[in-house]
Amino acid sequence: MLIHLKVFRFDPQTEKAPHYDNFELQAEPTDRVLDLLEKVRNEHDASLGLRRSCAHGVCGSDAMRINGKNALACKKLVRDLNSDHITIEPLLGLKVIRDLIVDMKPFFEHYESLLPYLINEEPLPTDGKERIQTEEQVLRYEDTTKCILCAACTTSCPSFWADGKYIGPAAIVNAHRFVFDSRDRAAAKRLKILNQQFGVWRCRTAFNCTEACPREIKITQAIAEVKRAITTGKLD
Amino acid sequence: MSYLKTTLTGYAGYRGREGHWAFLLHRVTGLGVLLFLAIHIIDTSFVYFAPHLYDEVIQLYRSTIFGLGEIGLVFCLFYHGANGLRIAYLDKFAPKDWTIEKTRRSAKIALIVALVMWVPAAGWMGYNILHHNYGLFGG
Amino acid sequence: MTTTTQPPAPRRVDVPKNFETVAWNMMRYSAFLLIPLAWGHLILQDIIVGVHSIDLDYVAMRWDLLAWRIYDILLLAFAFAHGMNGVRQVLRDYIHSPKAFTVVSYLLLIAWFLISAMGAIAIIAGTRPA
Amino acid sequence: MSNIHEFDVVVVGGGGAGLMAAWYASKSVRTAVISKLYPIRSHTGAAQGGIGAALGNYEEDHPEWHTFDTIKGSDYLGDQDAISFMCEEAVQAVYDLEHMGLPFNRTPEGRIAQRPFGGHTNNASGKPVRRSCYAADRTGHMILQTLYQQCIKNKNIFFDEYQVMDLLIVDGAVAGVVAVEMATGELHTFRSKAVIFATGGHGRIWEITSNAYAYTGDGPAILARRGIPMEDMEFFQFHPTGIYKLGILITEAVRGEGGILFNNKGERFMEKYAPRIKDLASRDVVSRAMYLETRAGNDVNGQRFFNLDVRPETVNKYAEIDGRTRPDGSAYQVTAAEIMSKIPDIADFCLTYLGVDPTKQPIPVQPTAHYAMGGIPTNKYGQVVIDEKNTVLPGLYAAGECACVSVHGANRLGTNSLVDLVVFGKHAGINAAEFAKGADLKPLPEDPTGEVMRQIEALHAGSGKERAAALGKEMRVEMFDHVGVFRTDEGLQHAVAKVQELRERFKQVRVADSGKVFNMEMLQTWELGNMLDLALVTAQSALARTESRGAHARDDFPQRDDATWLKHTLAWLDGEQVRLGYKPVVVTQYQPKERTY
Ligand SMILES: Cc1cc2nc3c(=O)[nH]c(=O)nc-3n(C[C@H](O)[C@H](O)[C@H](O)COP(=O)(O)OP(=O)(O)OC[C@H]3O[C@@H](n4cnc5c(N)ncnc54)[C@H](O)[C@@H]3O)c2cc1C
Ligand code: HEM
Ligand code: SF4
Ligand code: F3S
Ligand code: FES
Repeated sequence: MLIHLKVFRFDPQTEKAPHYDNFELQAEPTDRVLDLLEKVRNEHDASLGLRRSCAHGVCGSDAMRINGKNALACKKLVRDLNSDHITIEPLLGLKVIRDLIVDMKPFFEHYESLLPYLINEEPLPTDGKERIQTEEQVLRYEDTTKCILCAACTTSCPSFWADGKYIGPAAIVNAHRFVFDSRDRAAAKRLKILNQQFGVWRCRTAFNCTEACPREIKITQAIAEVKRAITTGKLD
Repeated sequence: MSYLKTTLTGYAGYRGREGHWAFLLHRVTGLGVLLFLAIHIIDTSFVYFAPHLYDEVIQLYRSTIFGLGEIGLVFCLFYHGANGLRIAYLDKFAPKDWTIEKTRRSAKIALIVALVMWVPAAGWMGYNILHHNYGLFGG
Repeated sequence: MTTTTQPPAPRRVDVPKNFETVAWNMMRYSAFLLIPLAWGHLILQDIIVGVHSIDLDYVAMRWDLLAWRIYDILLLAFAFAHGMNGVRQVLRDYIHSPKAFTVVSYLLLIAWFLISAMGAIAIIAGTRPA
Repeated sequence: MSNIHEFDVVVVGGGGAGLMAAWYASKSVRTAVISKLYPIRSHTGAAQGGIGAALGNYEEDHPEWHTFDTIKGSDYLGDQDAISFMCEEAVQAVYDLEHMGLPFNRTPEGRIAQRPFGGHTNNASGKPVRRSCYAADRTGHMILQTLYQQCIKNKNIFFDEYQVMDLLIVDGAVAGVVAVEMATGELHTFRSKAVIFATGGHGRIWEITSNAYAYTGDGPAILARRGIPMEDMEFFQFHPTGIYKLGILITEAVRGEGGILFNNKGERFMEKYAPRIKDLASRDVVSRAMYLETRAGNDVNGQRFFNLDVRPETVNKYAEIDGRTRPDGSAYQVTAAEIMSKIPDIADFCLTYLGVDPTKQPIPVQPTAHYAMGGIPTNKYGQVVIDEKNTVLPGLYAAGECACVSVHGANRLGTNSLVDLVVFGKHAGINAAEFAKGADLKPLPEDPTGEVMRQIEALHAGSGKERAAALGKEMRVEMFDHVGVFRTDEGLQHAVAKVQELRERFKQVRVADSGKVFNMEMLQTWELGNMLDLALVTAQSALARTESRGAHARDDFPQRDDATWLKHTLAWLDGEQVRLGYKPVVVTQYQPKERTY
């Protein structure tokens, strides 16, 4: 089928303002949007800037706006879009560096500010083996371990668009992953940070994050659980 | 980058679903109701502070323009209430139900509840305006 | 295999509450209260009675009943506080300078206090003849 | 020259191996990680099935058994001292990962859960053993995340989206690396006492591949151009179960959980090729079986694919036939929900890319280029060795898929790459730090960035008659057809000639984009150059090896030939030519035997 592809372009070295380029491509319904962009780079315009690596939705490189909605280009097939007009734009709310490449630094800073690592200074089991954790205890936080830090969620959040200081769903998801891990001992610290003005209360349950997450993480649910943990002090 | 531009592009251009629209509508209706409420408290307080003005103000409320605004207000409060109840209930009693299917459904239900309450109310209020202001329906 | 794993002890944390926590909770609790209060008021006054039937005498008549005054006081307290905190939260999304936001918050607080006071005085003192 | 940085240890690559190395090195010396991708985008995150370690959480198991399975899996080409070291260390490494917070699945007792995997056996009974420690089907993702998290905790220094393009060697020792900062196009020189390469694989040389776009073999190619030989490059693993046409990997764990392969006649063909462990035979065996089935016309619809069936009814039927049991001795029977819970991501891939629900329909699969057994020669301390006598190049280390220790020999067992990463990543880090403590920074060469500038200029100076995209495609097709699962003298000759031709034509390519900010066109064209270099080395090494061993299967030499070929290939890239040499395999206790499953 013939696809009309409209791609956001911006080269700060030569342009003051962004523009859109149009391409017409032959494509299969089962092609990934990433395949289309690669085709553009291979056959039309090699200068198109984008990030990508794994090509099957596990590395988190190629989150972008596809027909107005955040998704991984390698996980959206042409047939999923139900349209032969496809518009590709960079993520919203992060500075565009070039074409579809945005500045991820603020995103990672938010992530790091929530101590996204296991903290437990208690002595390890004396037999030198693993800490015991039941299957149910793993299930308690397993969903949020799936995050690939693609930023599709945070950049779809109205609160984040309005104010980039909002820590954002991705950071909360990664805090959740440790707050509810029975082996971790620093839940109080993280929750205290999340209890600030730029923290979890900025979430207005707009739900774009959950709709956008390519890993199908129940983000809004995770955020609600964090809010509950802060207000009730309960962690299970 | 200007936050305002990003924000507006996102609000209007992002293809969000039920949750996105519920958020926008909840915010707009909340602000609308608040604006009305602030005015309403002040004018009602005239019954004590400036009783001679009160009936004049009420007269203003009876105008067609205000009447239509009032119909809008009723929608705003119905929607904001229904959707707010949804949010408060999920947050406080059923955080596990913040899932895609359930959220899409509950957001739709909130809108439908608001409309179901509003349509007859709007009809009745519209009737009252036509009746009192234009003498229709045998007024 | 007969190993029994003991059910893990419930985990608890103590997060110091701050204004944000209280405000968030308050928004939800007032939400539950506002359904009967605000909807009730709206349905009664704007739909059933209608502005065309409302005047000083009507208000006076209604406030003759103490219950209505209590109802209105509660409505005033919860709805207006809820709404003013609502705008505060909304404005925080759009005002990025912490200083400006502090100023705005205080302005909102003053407005909330003044307007609430006006309403409260009227409800308590009741109508005066024109 | 303003962009000069100084460190004790520089790690090139932020995948599993790189992060592990950095974590340990940074405990004692100033360490930086340079990575062309954000570390969490590394391909370690794609690893699905699990990490092998003889924890014995369900049943008897020993590191020695793991050692033997690995040696046998390697078709006896692996160095046995290194393998034994790795399998012993694996146990502690897995516990270390757990202590770092890795969310493993658990046994009912709350210990780390394990599942069977291809080639891992109980040495006494020959039956599959549960050795692969897993976190659903995203074990690699969890390893990568956990290590990255620990590096954040540790406040490690990262240079994200910096692509290393050259290694500086002064007086036969390492002086540092040169990298381009992708966001600005500026060159940076990193002086350091030791450099650890952990740049991953180069599977993008082949057409159907499970590998990421980033898998272009930068590390090995940079070293090859600096005169360091590549070891055993002819051994490249083709994983039998890639999604048809796309190459996306369907982990062996699917067969571990009971999935069965069928040909167009509905036959479970692996019975013929591996009567004892059937579908769980090691990868080279299964891929080759598929090739032979295809040649016999048994592929589905004549389209060179087979059906991988994990529908519960199929799993249960064959589990009964095989007499498979659960750890408590009860019969192995599963439900669709259990299967989904064990392989959620795989199910998601199938639904997304094929529209197939694996609990209702079989998955179409074909062999896909997967893993480089060969690469930068190192010893078990992670030190790079540069000749037949294993001479060490002071300060240079390598670990992970880009390195060849060699623990995988001619064929890697499933789960052993992750073991390799954590064990040798750790030891490379520790040893590099030790070395750096006793060493001084070397003086920089006259013009440290000169070589890189020359390469970049050349990319912009071509005539423009050839297009990089087209050359890349020709290379991938050629390699898949002639340097794939089965090889012949004729095909390999053809491939060598073709790649040489492509290298010649590559000089005519011109990068049009002269910008500096994220000039992906320039960087990716440079990467194509790397791939062409490694393709040539691979094809030449394969052409010379006139036997079949592990992943290197020659139609014209179907037997393993221990008398002549029980040795590692070393291939030097001398300009346009490849020079071959050989070094012996370390055999300690297990004499080569015929390999059957
Ligand atoms: C789909 C799939 C499934 C797999 N499943 C399993 C499994 O179940 N069990 C198992 O044991 N193994 C598995 N493997 C193999 C294993 O995952 C890889 O071999 C291993 O992760 C490689 O790790 P690494 O650290 O060497 O490289 P990577 O994790 O790929 O890291 C390479 C790093 O080098 C950086 N880099 C590369 N070039 C440059 C440059 N020029 N300059 C700067 N930085 C550079 C990259 O940015 C990246 O950070 C699987 C592989 C694939 C593809
Ligand atoms: C009828 C009953 C009402 C209910 C159930 C209700 C519920 C809620 C809830 C739960 C919120 C929080 C939303 C969030 O944080 O995501 C909220 C916000 C708000 N409410 Fe109400 N409310 C009601 C009436 C009112 C009234 C009468 C006003 C006006 C005075 C009002 C004004 C606001 C405003 C301005 C906000 C902020 C909106 C935002 O953050 O976008 N609400 N309401
Ligand atoms: S939560 Fe989902 S959308 Fe957000 S960063 Fe993680 S994977 Fe991406
Ligand atoms: S989109 Fe934003 S408002 Fe909350 S539910 Fe998601 S973080
Ligand atoms: S390229 Fe890795 S997620 Fe799309």
